[in-house]
Amino acid sequence: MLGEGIIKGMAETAKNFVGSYFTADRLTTVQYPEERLPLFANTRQFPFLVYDGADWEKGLRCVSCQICEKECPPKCIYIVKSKDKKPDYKGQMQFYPETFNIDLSVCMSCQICVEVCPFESIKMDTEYELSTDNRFDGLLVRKEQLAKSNDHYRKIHPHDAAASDAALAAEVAKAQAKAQAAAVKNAGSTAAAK
Amino acid sequence: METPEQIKQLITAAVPGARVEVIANESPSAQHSLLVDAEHAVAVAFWLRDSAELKLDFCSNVTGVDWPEMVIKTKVKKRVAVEGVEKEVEETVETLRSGYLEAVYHLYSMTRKHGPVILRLRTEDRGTRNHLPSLTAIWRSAEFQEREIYDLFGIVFDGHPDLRRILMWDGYQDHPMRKDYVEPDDYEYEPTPHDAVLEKNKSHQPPEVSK
Amino acid sequence: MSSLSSYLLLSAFLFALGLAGAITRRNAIIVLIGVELMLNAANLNFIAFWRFGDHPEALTGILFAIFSIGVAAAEAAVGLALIIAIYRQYKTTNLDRIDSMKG
Amino acid sequence: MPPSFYILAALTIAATAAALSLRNLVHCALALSVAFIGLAAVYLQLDAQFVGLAQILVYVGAVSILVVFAILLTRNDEATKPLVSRFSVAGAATALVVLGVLTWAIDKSEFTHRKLPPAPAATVRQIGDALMTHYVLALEVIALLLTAALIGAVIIAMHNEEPKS
Amino acid sequence: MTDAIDQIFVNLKHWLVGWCPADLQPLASIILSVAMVIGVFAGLFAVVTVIERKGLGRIQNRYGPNRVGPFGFLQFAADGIKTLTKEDIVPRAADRVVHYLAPLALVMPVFAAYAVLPFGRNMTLTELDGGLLFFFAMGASTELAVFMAGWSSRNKYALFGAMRAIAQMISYEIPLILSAITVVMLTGSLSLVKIVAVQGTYAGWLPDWNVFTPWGFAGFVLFMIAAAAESNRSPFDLPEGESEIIAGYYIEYSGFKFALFFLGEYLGMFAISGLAITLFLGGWHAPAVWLTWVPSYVWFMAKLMALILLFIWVRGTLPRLRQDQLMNFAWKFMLPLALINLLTAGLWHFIPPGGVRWFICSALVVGPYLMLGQGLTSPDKATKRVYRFAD
Amino acid sequence: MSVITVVAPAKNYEILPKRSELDFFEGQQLLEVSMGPHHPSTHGVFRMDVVLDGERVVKLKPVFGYLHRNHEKIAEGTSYLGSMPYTDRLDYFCSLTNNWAYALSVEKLAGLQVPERAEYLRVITAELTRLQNHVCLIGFLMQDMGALGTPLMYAFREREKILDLFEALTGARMMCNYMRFGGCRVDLPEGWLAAAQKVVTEFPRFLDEFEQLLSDNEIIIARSRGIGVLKPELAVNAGVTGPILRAAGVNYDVRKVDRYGIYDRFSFQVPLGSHGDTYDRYMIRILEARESLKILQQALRDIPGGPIVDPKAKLRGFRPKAGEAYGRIEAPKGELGFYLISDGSPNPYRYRVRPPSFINLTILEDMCLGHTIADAVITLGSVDIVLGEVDR
Amino acid sequence: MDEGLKNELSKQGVFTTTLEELYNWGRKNSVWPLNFGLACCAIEMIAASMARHDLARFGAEVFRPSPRQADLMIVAGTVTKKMAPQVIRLFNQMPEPKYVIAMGACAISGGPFKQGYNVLKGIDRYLPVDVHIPGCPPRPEALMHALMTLQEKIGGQHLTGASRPRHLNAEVAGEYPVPQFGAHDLVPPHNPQVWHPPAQTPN
Amino acid sequence: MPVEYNPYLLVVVLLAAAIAFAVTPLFLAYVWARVFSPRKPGNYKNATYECGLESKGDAWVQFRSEYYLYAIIFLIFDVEILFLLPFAVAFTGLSVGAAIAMIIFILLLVEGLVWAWRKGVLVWK
Ligand code: SF4
Ligand code: SF4
Ligand code: SF4
Repeated sequence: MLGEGIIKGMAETAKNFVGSYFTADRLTTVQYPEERLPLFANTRQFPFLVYDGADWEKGLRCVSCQICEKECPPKCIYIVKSKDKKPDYKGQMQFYPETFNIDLSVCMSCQICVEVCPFESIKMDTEYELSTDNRFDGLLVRKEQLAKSNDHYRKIHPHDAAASDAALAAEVAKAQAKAQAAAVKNAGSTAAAK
Repeated sequence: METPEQIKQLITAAVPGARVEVIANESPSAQHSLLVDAEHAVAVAFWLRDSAELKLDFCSNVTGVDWPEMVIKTKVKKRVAVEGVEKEVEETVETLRSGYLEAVYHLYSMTRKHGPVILRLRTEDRGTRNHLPSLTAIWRSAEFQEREIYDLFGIVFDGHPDLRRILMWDGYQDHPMRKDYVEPDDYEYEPTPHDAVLEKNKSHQPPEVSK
Repeated sequence: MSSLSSYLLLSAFLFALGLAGAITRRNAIIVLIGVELMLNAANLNFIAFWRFGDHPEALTGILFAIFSIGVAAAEAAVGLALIIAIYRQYKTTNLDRIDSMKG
Repeated sequence: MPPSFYILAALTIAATAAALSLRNLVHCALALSVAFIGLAAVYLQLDAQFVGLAQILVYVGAVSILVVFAILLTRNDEATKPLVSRFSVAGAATALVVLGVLTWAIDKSEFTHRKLPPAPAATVRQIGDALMTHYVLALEVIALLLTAALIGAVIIAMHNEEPKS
Repeated sequence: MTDAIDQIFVNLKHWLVGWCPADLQPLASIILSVAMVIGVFAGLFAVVTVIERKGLGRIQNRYGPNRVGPFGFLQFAADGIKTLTKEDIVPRAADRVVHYLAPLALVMPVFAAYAVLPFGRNMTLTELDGGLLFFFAMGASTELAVFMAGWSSRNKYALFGAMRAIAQMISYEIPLILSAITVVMLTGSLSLVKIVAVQGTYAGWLPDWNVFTPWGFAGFVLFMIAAAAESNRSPFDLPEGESEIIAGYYIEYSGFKFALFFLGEYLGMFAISGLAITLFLGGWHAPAVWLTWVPSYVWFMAKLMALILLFIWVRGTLPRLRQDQLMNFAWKFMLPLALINLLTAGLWHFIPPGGVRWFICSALVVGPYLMLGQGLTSPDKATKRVYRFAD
Repeated sequence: MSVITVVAPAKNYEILPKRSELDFFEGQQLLEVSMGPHHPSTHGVFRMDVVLDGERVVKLKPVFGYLHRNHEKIAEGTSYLGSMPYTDRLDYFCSLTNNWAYALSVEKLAGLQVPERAEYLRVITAELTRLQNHVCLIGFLMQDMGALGTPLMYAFREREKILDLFEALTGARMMCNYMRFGGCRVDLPEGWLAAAQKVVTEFPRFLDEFEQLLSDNEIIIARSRGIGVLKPELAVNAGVTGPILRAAGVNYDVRKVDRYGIYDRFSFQVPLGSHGDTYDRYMIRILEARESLKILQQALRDIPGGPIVDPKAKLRGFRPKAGEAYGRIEAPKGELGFYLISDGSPNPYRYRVRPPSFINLTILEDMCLGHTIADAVITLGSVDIVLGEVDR
Repeated sequence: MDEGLKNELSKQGVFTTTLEELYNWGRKNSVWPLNFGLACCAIEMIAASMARHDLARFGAEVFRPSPRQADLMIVAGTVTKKMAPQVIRLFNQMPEPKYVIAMGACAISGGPFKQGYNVLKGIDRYLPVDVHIPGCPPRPEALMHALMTLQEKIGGQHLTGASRPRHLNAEVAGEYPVPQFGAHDLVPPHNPQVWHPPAQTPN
Repeated sequence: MPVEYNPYLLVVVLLAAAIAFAVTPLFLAYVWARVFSPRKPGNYKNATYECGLESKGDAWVQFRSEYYLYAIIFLIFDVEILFLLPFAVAFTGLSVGAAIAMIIFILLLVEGLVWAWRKGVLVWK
């Protein structure tokens, strides 16, 4: 009969209208900014640089190897390697980035920089409220804005952070073991020499 | 499904005079292709589509490839007599490969559910002798794809019903997918310049600033 | 000047205007508009005479006006249809041109 | 004579003149509908409510639309040419003569100088009664006429020849 | 007491008018009532725009505007201020004068139509003997306004929209009026006040509304469908069919002129809903005897709101028809049904009351409905399709 | 200049583009309108130059290029890995299937193996993608028919649930960048399978409601049946793929034909239409969504443990041997293929996308001629195009 | 007379302030976007107007298909050179006051595709952008955040005085030149009146 | 004591109010534009909108004559309604004969409609 399908459809919308007052399933709006969706552990937005400890300049993990700069598909990372070196988390002397800029107006949030970085030093942030009317300065983020503490990383990506901490700890342990072995060997050799 | 060699035999039997060459593909995919001469391409294509053996009724992908003039260095092992002793010496031979443009057709059969058979057509050069016959009359699916090749690579398909630029605007003059295409200079603001970009950006910078 | 005569004068004006338009304009549609207006002028007469007449309760004028509206509508339908048919033939609605094309 | 009459009369005549003299045919059609509305208002003023409203319904709501359609369906080539045809002088003269005669007649006639009688009752019900009793034959004739007009107009306006292939 | 509340506005007006000098009293009375009506309905327009957006939101599982003012109800004020201060653009190619006049020409007849609607007991602006005819005459005049808007913009989409709008409005006008005529036949008057008065009695717990008869129900449904088409509401919103012709006839209108079109459309919808209430839903009468203490205007407004919600609901559900289907529906379905409904109403008058009358008249309504419905849909469209599955 | 004369064909189908016979309408004034690039229902910046006779379309020429973002050129200047996030942006509704097609082609080119678990992950994500693409397409189609966004809202309500799954897994809602050559990027987070299972179990209810709202609606039936009919012969010849092809009754689904990945392990069917009109295209999508749900149920049940990447695969310094490969998958919109030529360098020498929705548009004019402009709009809608893929 | 009236008004500080507040309140709570999407970001724009995020709460769900009735152009997606003239023409056809939000990396700077030969490196080369949203694509919440940023910006504008926005200033031209298609590129490649990149790349 | 007034005066006042209702905001908008927000017409701004392209061809083209057929039928039926209305009002007091006369009247017109239907006139192209 003509009109049956229409009535069926009307019943469906009526169901949703009424349902919106009773079930959360039919009123799915999350009222940003007062309410926010919880972010997932994997959520990514833009990269940031991890530092350990309290002083971001000292603790920055990045050793300025420039792999990320090269692998970033849209080439939005800009690094100037330092002339001097500073000790990294293992105590090894490494270069550090004199300049580390990311052009957020180009970054495509692809996470490739994170994947290729061998030093666990660049990670993805979840901050998304970045709109600005300042086109040139507001979107070119520099080292000081990029640097965020490991605690922050642990907070936003607990799972990944734990893994990365473990990897670093293993590295440190390995380095220590090596140093110890070297020390022992050194000691041994000096002893032998003696 | 027939091997490329078999297909070649079939084609030469069915279309007299057609010159077909099997181009081997070294990669693990082992998708070898058939190079067909331009004059007989339409006849070959017709046969491929309608022959009972192959029934390649579905032309999936049509694309262009630009092969600019290039010096190919091949290492050849040669026996040379050096100071009387015959030795095997590796020698680099430089051959000049003349440039050409290529149109590649990936053919499948929906009826027989096999494929792909890859057809290649080559132009004589990259200049004005850049004509190829259009296969749109055989596979409608080539219509827009050939237009795209015309637009981006500059191959002229004779017999195409509506050969206009498709992606770029009408007054555009370049063929940007060619390897020697030079893009317009709009590198005024490059906060993260590298490599080529850096070079291009430099012309917009005050002289003292450089990385 | 009394009431009825002013209505009649209005009607006469409309009639004359319609007539002038119908005769002088070249465009067939305007000619039709002119004719339509002349009919309306006549209608106004019906109403005015009914209103001022001796037997308004007979409603003759009103009914005449109603019928007249019906007739005028029919006339408009046919007339405009003719114009469209002619336009399709001669690609113009200019009566002069149509005239010259015929002959 | 209420002043509203003069306003309406002026409006109607102005709109009529515009409808017949403007260059743009769509403007003509719009002016025509204003003229119809003016006339309808005059009817209303004459206590012929039904006719007045019917005038709006039929003329403004339908005839004007028809005219507009006709204008949109044809193309006007008058815009660049003189508006009036070769009969212009003769036509204007005729119209003037007619106007003169009518005015004279109206002025001379005894009948036209009567005063406005009290408003007669012309309810729709009365009209309906009259229509269905005294005028029933006329009604049927009108039906015939309308049907004939419908069919005739459709036949004329129909695109009978199929486009040749 | 209930009477006093019911007549509060009437008495208030009389009291106020009483203060005026005697010769100005008619004018004062008119101005007061007109101001009242315009104020109320303009306010209703403002509220309904918000309600519509919120209602659609709820249908679509979201809130709709809820941040501007309490519950978002000041949204219309913000929109109003915004449109008022927006730049007014008239395209170069447009016919300036007609472009300017079109929104006015739309708003005028729409407002005028309110002159004859009875909003409550003794609450009619004016009781015309040909009230219904007056309403339809005003409705017919809006067609030209729409045409003016579309044509004067000199935009292809606008002209398309205008053409569609006219075709649609003329096609649905006939069924609209015909379905109203059934009521007139059995009431014997074109005066809307009388039509309401006739529906004021109660038969048991059902009121004597026209909608509770076979012909009245059919007439009501036809009338509502035609009303939706006349006011360009979904699923008949082709003249502004966004997905095809962008915004239709008002595509080139900006600022407040655009708002006027919006206003005209909504007020037209209210007016025609008001007419539907008057003709079929017993006007301002209460739906049951024991509810008569509620003031009459409240009932009118409640019914009006219900119909508006119905319009919103339909809008939230249905896609739109195509132009040829729309025309077919009008001429090949609505018009025959409306004509048959006239016959039904005639029979209803001549057959003595009772079950037989109900049966015959219902059959006369349902039978043609089914038949014409069949005719409207080709066999291919009436059957459910089955699909093959390949492994 | 050498002009090659075309050898006259022995036999031809009626496949040449329909010449719009404009002289046919001599004397009638035709209206030329361009629909788009800014038009509410061209799904982005597509443009159709339409010639109308009244409301009827007598000529319709698609105009492309308004979103030509030079994907192929950029990819030829980037490493193989670097192009992966770009593929997300091809058909931006279905980034995961794009990923898969590209990964598949590179795997062919470099001879990489995909571990079983990764194959399952690919199937699950791809079928979820298909699900959300199909329901959203229907929503957009209804929008084109003039339904004030309600079906679209419902479709997006469900899409959000699937996007949540994607985000939980890959970190992004739309641009997942999930697959890698020889596997996938990350393993499932905790609780993901249960969440996916929940979505998959609840989805049929939504599909039922959706059908309740749409399938029998007289207006939709009137609008879509018999509109935009596509004949199977023409469809095959014009290279049309995906649901449109199957709506025309041709049984061709790359999942069944190539049995790429592990599709031979699942039992599912390919729904086929018999009219090839817009309604069939709508129904086929609903039915395909239901089939996808079947696959998902099986995949979620059977997913094994194990590694997710081929240990041979390298992230950096990836240089396949010289050669070429063409790989294709059944994307929601049709056959999505990638054609890669490697010259042994880190960047592909030639990188070509076979975009299904671009090639499906070949027959747009044929489907629209003789119908009204409103039909053209929904016919376009039923083709399911995404401009990112059409123009690349 | 105009100037006189203006002076008068600015003298009556109270009046202007309330008027200004009202004006800004109206404008910022009724931002009707143009129904206009370019690429992937447009999908997130649509998602923002859908049930989960519901742009309608801000009164901004009235996506007008015609530029004549729109206030806000959300440039959501990649602006190609082939499309740029159309975008600018559309913007020109919108009545003042009008705003531009550049949504996503592409609209701001060409984003990931900025190396492409057919991609415009940012719509701000031709149009005055009010708010930029980085992201590829920005989340729907980010669009809402941008809308709120825009509302704040509108709320801070003055009706009179030198700092008044461009649409209140008779001296500022009302439209932006539309670039032409050239043989290799758009002509001109950017609008120097609108686009002022820093003189040197800031490092 | 209800005040009697001329119904048409009311309609006139209503129309005037409608105009005022429409024109006042337009005037206010005009004043606003004069005082604060100057109108800035321009070449592009005031061009005809056509999907962002430059409009080509005049929009005032001629339409298909099929539309006209609908208008004709509409006009005829409008006139029919004109006769139906008085009949309907008088209906309750009329004889069966009058009703039959009206049925004949309608049938005649319906015949015209059916003819047009069969002729395929009622097909929108
Ligand atoms: S972030 Fe990582 S990859 Fe980039 S330079 Fe620093 S250490 Fe190297
Ligand atoms: S996320 Fe991608 S685009 Fe952004 S900086 Fe990292 S590599 Fe570059
Ligand atoms: S910014 Fe990213 S998501 Fe947005 S249009 Fe550009 S590529 Fe697409």
